Order: sequence, then C-alpha cells, then structure tokens
Amino acid sequence: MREITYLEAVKEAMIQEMKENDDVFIMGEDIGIYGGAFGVTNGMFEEFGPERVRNTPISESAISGCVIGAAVTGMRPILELQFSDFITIATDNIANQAAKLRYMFGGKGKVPIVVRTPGGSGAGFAAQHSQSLEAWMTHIPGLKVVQPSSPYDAKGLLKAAIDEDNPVMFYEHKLLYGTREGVPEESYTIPLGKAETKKEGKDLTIVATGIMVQRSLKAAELLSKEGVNIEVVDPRTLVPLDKDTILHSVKKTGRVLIVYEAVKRSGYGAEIASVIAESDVFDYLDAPIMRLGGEEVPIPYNPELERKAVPQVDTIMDAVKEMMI
Amino acid sequence: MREITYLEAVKEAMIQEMKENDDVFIMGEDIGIYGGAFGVTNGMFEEFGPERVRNTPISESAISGCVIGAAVTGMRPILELQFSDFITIATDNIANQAAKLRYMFGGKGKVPIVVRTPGGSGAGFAAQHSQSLEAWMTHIPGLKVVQPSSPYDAKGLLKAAIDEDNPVMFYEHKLLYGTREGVPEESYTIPLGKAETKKEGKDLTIVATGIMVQRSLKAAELLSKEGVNIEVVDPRTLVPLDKDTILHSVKKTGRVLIVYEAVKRSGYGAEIASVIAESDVFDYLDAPIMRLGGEEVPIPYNPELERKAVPQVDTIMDAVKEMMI
Amino acid sequence: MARLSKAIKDPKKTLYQMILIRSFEEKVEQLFQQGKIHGTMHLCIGQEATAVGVCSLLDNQDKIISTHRGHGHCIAKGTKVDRMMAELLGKETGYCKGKGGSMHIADLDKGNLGANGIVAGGLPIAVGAALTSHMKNLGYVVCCFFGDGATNEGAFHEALNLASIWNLPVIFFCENNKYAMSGSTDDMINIQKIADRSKSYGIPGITIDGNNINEVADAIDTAIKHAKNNKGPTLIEAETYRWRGHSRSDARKYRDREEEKEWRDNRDPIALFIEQLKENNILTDGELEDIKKRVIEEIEEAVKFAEDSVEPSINSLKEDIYA
Amino acid sequence: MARLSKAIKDPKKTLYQMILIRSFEEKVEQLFQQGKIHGTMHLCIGQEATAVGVCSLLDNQDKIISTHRGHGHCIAKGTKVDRMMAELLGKETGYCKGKGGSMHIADLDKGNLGANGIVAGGLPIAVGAALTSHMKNLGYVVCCFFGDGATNEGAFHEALNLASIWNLPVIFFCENNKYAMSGSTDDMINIQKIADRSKSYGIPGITIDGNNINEVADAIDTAIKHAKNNKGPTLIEAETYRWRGHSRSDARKYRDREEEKEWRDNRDPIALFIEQLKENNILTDGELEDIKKRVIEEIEEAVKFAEDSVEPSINSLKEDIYA
Ligand SMILES: Cc1ncc(C[n+]2csc(CCOP(=O)(O)OP(=O)(O)O)c2C)c(N)n1
Ligand SMILES: Cc1ncc(C[n+]2csc(CCOP(=O)(O)OP(=O)(O)O)c2C)c(N)n1
Ligand SMILES: [Mg+2]
Ligand SMILES: [Mg+2]
Repeated sequence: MREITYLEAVKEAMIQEMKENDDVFIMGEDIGIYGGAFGVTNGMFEEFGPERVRNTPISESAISGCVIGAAVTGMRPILELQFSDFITIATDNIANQAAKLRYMFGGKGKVPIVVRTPGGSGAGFAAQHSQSLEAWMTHIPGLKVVQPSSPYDAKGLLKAAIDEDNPVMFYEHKLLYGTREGVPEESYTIPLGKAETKKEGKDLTIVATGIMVQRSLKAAELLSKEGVNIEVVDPRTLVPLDKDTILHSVKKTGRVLIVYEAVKRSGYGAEIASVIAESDVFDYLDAPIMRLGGEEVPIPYNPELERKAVPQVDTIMDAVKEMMI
Repeated sequence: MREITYLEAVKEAMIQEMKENDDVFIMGEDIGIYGGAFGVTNGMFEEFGPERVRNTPISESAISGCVIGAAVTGMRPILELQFSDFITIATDNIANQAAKLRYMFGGKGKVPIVVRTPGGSGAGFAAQHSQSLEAWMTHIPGLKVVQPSSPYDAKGLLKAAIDEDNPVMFYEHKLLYGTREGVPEESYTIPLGKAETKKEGKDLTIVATGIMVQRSLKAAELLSKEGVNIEVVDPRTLVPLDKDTILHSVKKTGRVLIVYEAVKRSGYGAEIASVIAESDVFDYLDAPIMRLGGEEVPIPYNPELERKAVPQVDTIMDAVKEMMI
Repeated sequence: MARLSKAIKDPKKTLYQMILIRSFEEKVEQLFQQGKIHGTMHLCIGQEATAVGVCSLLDNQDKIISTHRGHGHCIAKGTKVDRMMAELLGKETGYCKGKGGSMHIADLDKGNLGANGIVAGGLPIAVGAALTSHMKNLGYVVCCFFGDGATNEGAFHEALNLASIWNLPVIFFCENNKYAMSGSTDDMINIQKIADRSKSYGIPGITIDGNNINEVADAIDTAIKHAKNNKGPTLIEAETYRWRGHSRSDARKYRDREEEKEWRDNRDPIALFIEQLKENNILTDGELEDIKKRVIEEIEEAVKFAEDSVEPSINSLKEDIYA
Repeated sequence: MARLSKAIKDPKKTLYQMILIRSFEEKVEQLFQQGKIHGTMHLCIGQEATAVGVCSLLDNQDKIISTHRGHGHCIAKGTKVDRMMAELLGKETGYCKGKGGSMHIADLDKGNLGANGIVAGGLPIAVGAALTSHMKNLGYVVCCFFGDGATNEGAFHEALNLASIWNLPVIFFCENNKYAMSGSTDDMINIQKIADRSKSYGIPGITIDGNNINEVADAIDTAIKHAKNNKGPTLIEAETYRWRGHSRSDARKYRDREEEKEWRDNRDPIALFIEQLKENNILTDGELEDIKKRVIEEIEEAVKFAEDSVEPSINSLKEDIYA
C-alpha cells in the first residue's frame, strides 16, 4: 500500500468527502491560498474554490458559531481551528451552543460539524500554542471527541466524523503531521467509539492517546528487549469511549498505565483511570492504576524544558519499570 | 455566634477586604445598583460607589481581560462572572492569559484576581445557565480553584482568595446562597489547599464538593440511622488539592465514594478518583473507588428532570448502600 | 392622519398578533406568580411591535433567531401558544418536550431557529444560517434579534463583520430597550445610535421607532429586499422599552418610574397601532373587541392544554442528546 | 522640504532605534535559518517607524502591550537586545528565562507588559492597565499595539467599548500591514479605514502613514495628550507593511511581488527618515555610518551574550508558575 503522511491523510479524507457531498465544505483562518497554518488544506482552495474552502477573518467566535448555523440549516461544515489553544475563544459556541442545541430543542435539529484542530507541544510555540485541551470538550454531553494517532486512523476517523450527525471535536497533532504509514486510497470509515489494540502484550497495559500512542509503542519495543511485554491500547475516540476494549486488556494484564500529553491533573487520563477504577477490573489489578501525563506547567519555550514538560519514550519506560517492580 | 447566609458571608468577606485594602475592588455585570444577578453585591454600590463597584457592559471577554491588566499593574480585582457557564467567553483570558502570564514572563508579574461565579443546577435555568464547569479550570496550571460548601467556608476562603497573589477561580452555588450557619463577624482566613472532614465516620468515605457536601451530610445522617457510619470530606479547594486528608480518610475507611454535581465524565471527581487510585491507599481498599456525578446530559428545564440530572440525597444513599454490600 | 406602512399586508392579523403576545406574556407573569412556572422568564411586554413588525414580513422559509426575551418573536413567527405554554410549564407537549423552557424555544418547521440563553449567542449562528441560504441558493433571509446589551459583546462585532465580507442575507435586528438587565445604554455605550455601529462593517444601519410598527415594517421591508437582492446584511436599531423588569426578581432600581410611565402611557405600541388603524378607518371598535375576545380564548385554551399535558417521562432525561 | 515632527525630540536616537530593530530582525532571521532559533518568529522588518514613533514619546512609566510581532515594540520601549536575543535562544538570561520565547517577551520594569500570542489578547489587558492608572491616579498612559487582523476579533470591540465608557487613558494602536497572516484587509474588512471603527465607541480615530515616523509621532503625541487630559482613548491606524512573510514558513502566495517591491523600494520607513533628516541637515553621512556601526556592534554583542549564556536548569521547569 502507498504510504502517505498524517497530514495528507487528513486532507485526503476531506477531499473525498467534499467530492462526494456538496454539503461538505471547510472554513477557517488562512486555509485558502495559504493552505492553513500547517499546510493541511494546501491545494484545496485551488481545487474547490473560495466558496467551499472559505478563508475567514481572525474571529474564532464568529466562525465557530457560523458553522453551527450552517449545520442546523443543512450544510455539513468542517471548521479548521488554527491551534487547539484557540478553543478558548470558541468555547461558547462549541460547549454552550453546538453541544446542547438538539437537547434544548427537545430532539429537534442536528449539528453535523467537525472542528479539526491541531494540539500538542514539541514545536517550540510556547504556552499559548502548545496545549492539549481535549479533556475540556470530553466533559460536555452532546459532543464527540476524536484523537487519531496515525495516518491510517486519521483518514478513517475523519470520514466517520464528517458522516456523523453530531458535533465532533477532531484533535490532530502538530508533530504527527509528518508521520507516514500505509493508507488505502479509497475512502473508508473507522467507526467512532472503537478502540484499537495497537500492540498485544501480557505484562502491562498502556492506554495512550494521540501522539503518546507512538511514544508508547516505541517504549514497548524497547522494553520488549528487556523482557517486558506491553500491550498498547489506543482509544482513538475519547467520547464515546470504548470501555470494553480497555477493561478487557487490563483484566488480562493486571496492570495499567495511562499515558497522555495533556496536563496530568484533570486530563482525560483521569477519566480513563476512573473508569477502570470503578469497574469490576478492580479485582484483577496487581498494582495501582497509574497515570503519566504532562507536568503541571504551562508549556515552556526552551526545547529541553518543553521536552521535559510532557511524557517521552524514556519517561514512559521509567514509569513502566516502576510498576513492574 | 450570629448566623448569616452563604450569600451574606461572601459579601461580608468582600466588604471587609475592600475596607482594608484600597487596591481591592469588584467589577461585573449588574453588580451596581442592581446588586448582582443573585443579589450578592446588594448595597455595595451604595457603600463603595461606582469606582470600586464597577458595573460593566455585557462583555465577558473585555472584563475578564481587564482584571488581568489591572492586577498586573497593582490592583487586586474581584470579577463577578454572572453565571459560571459564561466562563466560555472568558476562557481565553483566564486560561491563556491570567494563568500563564507569570510563567511566560519567566517569573515576573503577578495576577491577583479572584473570579467569583455561581455554578450549579436546581434553579430552573436550563442548559446554558446551570452547569458546573469547575473541572475545566482545574486542568490549567497557574490557577487555583476554590469551591466552598458552606457560609463559614465561603467567608474564610474568599478572604484567602483575595489575599492570594495568583488568579483564583471561586465557585459559588446558586442553591447554597440561601443556606445559613454561624459565621464570625471578624475577618478570618481558611487557607487554600486545606480539606475539612465535615463528619467523622469509619465505614466509608464520601469526598464531596460544593453543594454535594450538604447533600452527602444529609445522606450520612439518614444512613447513620441504618447503621452505616460515613465520613464526609470536603476538599474545599480543588487546586491545590489536599491529598493527605483524603487519602488518610480512605485508608481508614477502606471505601470511597466521590460525589460531585458536574457531569461525571471528566469532572473533577475523576481527578480525585485517580489520585486515590494511584496512591498507596490502593492496598487498603475494600471496594472499587466509585464516583457519583451528574448524568451525561445538558441540564434540562423541567424540574423533575433537572433533579434527576445530578446527585440527590436519595441517589447518594443508594450509591453508598451498593458499595456496602 | 397617521401613515400606515404599505408593507403591512394584513393589519388586523398584525394587531391580533400583537395583542396575543401581550396577553401571553401577562398570563405567563401570572402563572409565574402563582408558582406554576419555575425558573426565570423575560417578558417582552411593551415590545410587541418589533416582533410582529419583523415577522409579519418574513416568509415561512425565512428564518429568525431569537433571544432570552423571545416569546414575542416565537409567536410572531407562527409558533403556537399552546405548545409554548406547555414548554413553559415543562410539559412533554412543549416545543422542547420540557427540556428547554423559556430561553430555548425553537420551532424549526416555522423557520424559528430558537431562542438563546447566551447574550449575542445567536448572531454568529444567524450568519451561518444565512450562509446556507447563500451556498445552496435557497433565497431565504435570516433575521437575528438581539438587545442593546448584546451589541457590546464581541460576538456582535465578529458576526457583523463576517456577514458583511461574505455579503450574506441576514438582518441584524437590535431591540434597543435602553437597558441590558440594569446597564443602561447611556452608561454602557458611548454613542447615541447603536445603528452607527454598522459603519464598522460597511453595511446600512438605521434607527427607527420600534414602537411604531409601521416604521418597523418599512425598515424590515427594505432590509429584506436588500438581502434578497444580494446586497448583504443590514443593521436595524429599533428603539423600544420593556415595561416589566428584566426577569422575575428585578426591583428596577436602575430606572425611574417617570420614564416607565412615559413609555407606557404615550408609547404603547399596541395602543398606537389601534389608534392608527382607527384613524385610517381600518378597524372598528367591534372588530377590536372580537380580536381581544379571540385572544383571551386562545390563551385560556393554551393554559388548559399546557396544564392538561403530561410531564415528560424520566427516561426522556437521557434522550435527544445525539442525533 | 520634508516636515519633521516636533514631537521627535532626539531624531538621531530615533533613527538609531529604527536601525537597531531592523538589524535585530535580520539577525534573528539569519539565526533562525541557521537553526539556532527554534519555534517560530514574526519579523517586523518594514514596520520600524510605528514601534519607534510610538515608544519614543512614552515615558518610562507609560506602558505598552505588544503582539506576536513584537520585537520592535520591545526594543523601542527600551528593552535590551542582549537579553531579548538570549530569550530567543531560550537561554536563562533571557527576559523570560527561556520560558516565553519570541511571543512572550515582557519587561515590566520598562513598562512593557508583554507580547501576546493570542491575536487581540492584549487589548482587554491594556484596558485594565489603564484602569489602574485611573484608579490610583498614576498619570500614565497605556499604548496597546495590534494588527489589522486583530480588529476583527471580538476582544477588539469589547475592549474599545469598555475603555470608552470608562474614559481610560489608553491608546489603541493598529499596525495595519494589509495582511493578517494571509487574509488581506480588502477581503476581511468591508471598509476603507479601520480607524473608522472608532465611531462605534465615540472616540477619535485617525489613519496615518505608518511608515512616516513624523506622522506616527504627531498622532501619538495628540493621543497621549488626549489621554493624559482625561479625555479617554484614541484609535490610531498606521498603514504599514511587513516585508517578510507572516512567520518562518510563509511562501507569500497571497500577495504579489510588485506590491512588495513598491513598499520596499519607495516606502521604506528607515530610508524615508534618513532622507528627511538629511534634507533638514540633521544627519550627516558620517553620523549615519556611526549609527550603523554602533548597531552592528550591539547586535553582535547581543548574539555573543545570548550564545554564551547557559540553558535554563531543568528544575526551572516547575518554577515561576505561582507567585
Ligand atoms: C453571555 C451572557 N452574559 C450575560 C448574560 C446574563 N443576561 C441575560 S439577559 C441580559 C441582558 C441582555 O440585555 P439586552 O441584550 O439589552 O436584551 P434585553 O434583556 O434588554 O432584551 C444579561 C446580562 C447572559 N445570558 N449571557
Ligand atoms: C486568537 C488567535 N487566532 C489566530 C492566531 C494565529 N495568528 C497569529 S498572528 C495572526 C495574524 C495576525 O494578523 P494581524 O493582527 O494583522 O497582525 P500581523 O501579523 O499582521 O502583525 C494569526 C491569524 C492567534 N495567534 N490567535
Ligand atoms: Mg436591552
Ligand atoms: Mg496585519
């Protein structure tokens, strides 16, 4: 199978959906001729023109509300939010409007929007452009939340998100954009709410999200040389969460480490840990449920500090080893 | 000791601080002659005048940023955010500016602001005016988060919050405003980061926040008649969290139920549960750590549905009983 | 003799709707005082000319977006008072099955995209609804209601800018009732005419007497034509007044009784319109009585319908979240 | 003969600062290309007249708030290039101890309340800083820089409204460089002059040639007096142009090379000022050479300082969060 990057996979999913359905279009800041801050929409303006690739002013509040109005009247908009940190200006529309509209209206109206947005640190953009704030949106009933960790997943999950009749937050990762793997050319769907076991193992389960899936796989590979056999589960969608796959894995291994980039405190890893803690898996646990999340600090600019602010392959390995004692 | 309401306690703390320190002032929507949407500032405009009780236009983004600028240049502003749901429009200032300013500037500048805001359901205000979104702010390094459950605590914690040199989110509760208890007239401080054991017990620990402390105490009272002896711990501040008091209690009882009003998924109860799960208390647990949080629904308007959307005394009792089997 | 707007095609129906709104609101107030409605409510008594003046010129496929003070807009757009009343009583037969209440009534079939509990929350959504009209070439316009207070929110600014640069068929209709809860426009806005804010976006802006329904109809007529001729948005500022407090618990300390009296006695939109119709020999006393009688009956029936309706089932709590 | 602004008290120092900014930015660009600076950067080459024109008229106690494109503002407000460069290299000696980087340089001692990575994020903060001046009667003004793109954010609208109704000593200084990343003002704003947005708030608005430092100085002089005389805020729109792309990875597909050439060749703010000074016999060729030499030395020293400085300790990761 041909290999493409995560970035290309995201783009391809959008292009295929836009070709298939006239109601699908994309709007966002600098997504036109500029191709988007990270280049994801590069070439789409040329292909689909200014009506369906709508370059917007810098006004996150207007554009995040605009997609709602368009969706409820029959369109299926994709919004590219330039950095996931800017959700702070779009929060009202996403959490108070899009998520609740149908419920408030007693089951009338649908809001099929996808908000694509890159999160994460590691690019040297400092505190206001490097956060992983997906936990916020997982707290809001009415939203679905997706966080793909690979090109293959990104394409299939984005198609599912665009096909979805509900608002979906779709968290991409700046550092993943350049990663490559085999991705089918034709359109395919990965259903929302299905986790994937990225690597089988028997000694310990790592539940990892986003870029931490890749780092955990790397850690697992290195650990296997030391005789530790790790299973890596990627929820892929945070809401709805595939509890079964996670619990099943933990039952098998008896140990679980949850790895996520977001600030540890109140990150989505806390929800995953809690779901495990309150389940019947409790009786199978050989060690406390552990989390490895981002430090409780804003993301610093200095590259070495920035690296230390979130889990890396070595810190994942350390955490596993500590649990295996 | 004279009894006053939670609302009066909050007001008294503000008045005492404003008398003591000219740098302290309050701003917010309709806090002037109107006295605030819930009447908390009633009479303060008359007492302190329009310069120190600043009525603002409806512009949460301007006012939440304005307090930051005032704070960093030497004032100690209190912002009343009319409903805690409107944090959605102030998120950028709180999470991206106030919380991070000092860190981004390498340890320069302080942002002594207190954002007071009422959360919670039960008043018939429906989906956009009834949320409990405190978990969002607990995720952001640089903020402190306080959630008083009684008049006495409200007064002492608010003084501590105003004296604090860092941004503090101070979550009040609409339904608590009318509750009364003995509160000293003189000014006093309850340090941030200190939990309180509101009731001693030996069979099970309830860690409850906000209004759920009162409901849990009521449930504990009723359960004691059935021979179940509950300990109720109120963290009072969510950030920093007094882990010691919580863990100590859970070690003693061997069982823990975490009760909170916010939507269960990704609410702060998940963080509390995780902190317990990953601690050495693990070995003392006789039952899985359980959470009782709000249902995964927007808050509905119908009073009976609204009641069912969040934990009540009866559902707390049910949850305890299930854990005691 | 008072000039009647040519845009008002059916003056008696128009009057009837204004009276229906007033009676609805008075009944809601009463039920609230009797403890039959809980939560809060924002009455539009005194502002009936804007709601009716606007909506009477809109087609069924044209859309509105309303506010927390939205009962009048709903009724004027054709939403039925019985199911509205049922919603206020939290009943299953309500427009939102009892889940939304006063601040969230919507009737998508009638082009009513809903009230909104967030001040200025509706404006960006209205722009999006207009975008659909444009992209799918549907030919409808969207009229977005909001208050004077909402014009100080950032969402107002961003929405008008976006609608302007994309030249969308949306009408921004500001009901300037001089107060946003307690904040008066005099204190909160440093210009005389909110309509002048249109100048930041290069769109037409006009200030009208919102209690004279003829002015409302004329202005909205022009704005609709403007939008339907692909000329983009308009900002209309209609000066009006809410007779009641902001919501249930408002002692109205921020304004004086003289001012209230002036608006009630001399600028009542319904009394003014009746006078104009009579002057123009369009309405007889008998017809007026008939209208009033019909309204009273309709409201009584609505209350009966609402009171007789069942509460939503507890199971419904977890329904209607996802499509 | 070109008119020089009387408000510019020390023309040679002014010119020196402009050249210092240009050289700083050119050096930053070079270091970036060499991989010595990571992350991103937004250069203000071509916009030196606004930064220097504004700040040269501010006292030490007057405050500025800057943007993502903020190096020029910093330097003009007296922040030292060595510690700035150290910050860009992420060093412990940097203004933010390596934690902030280009987008967050602040120097509170010099009245520089910091750059901001959020477009329009600085405006409400500036209003608050002006509120302190007002409440404590400190007599300082706050000048808030922002771009044309920022004027489409809600925060712009809300901040100007609040500053206006409270009559605060703040100057809103818009550097209109025709583009916000890729969005041109022609596409994103439907009026000719951003300064006209002042009309929504009842404050003075003026559009000037931001590449003519004399116009900048005159406008800011008037605005400072206005503010210090308790007359409230002013909106100044300064037309200018960024010579480089928005940030490191910008192919500038959204604008044409002719336009770039025109601004570079005929509207270079430094060249224009030099010409004016020479015409007025204030600057000799020798003096100009001296200035350039001094600047080169200063920049070289700054780079050396930065490169010689140590990295922040790993422990510092968790420091400086709470006061
Ligand atoms: C974002 C937000 N801020 C504050 C409120 C509280 N609130 C509800 S209505 C209102 C006043 C609105 O004033 P205006 O826009 O003039 O409408 P009016 O009530 O006069 O019809 C306020 C402050 C809210 N609902 N949403
Ligand atoms: C709220 C927000 N939205 C988007 C961005 C991304 N961004 C950074 S600078 C910029 C363009 C700003 O344009 P303008 O205000 O004109 O300033 P200029 O870059 O031209 O100096 C954008 C879109 C951001 N940093 N913050
Ligand atoms: Mg109003
Ligand atoms: Mg610009």
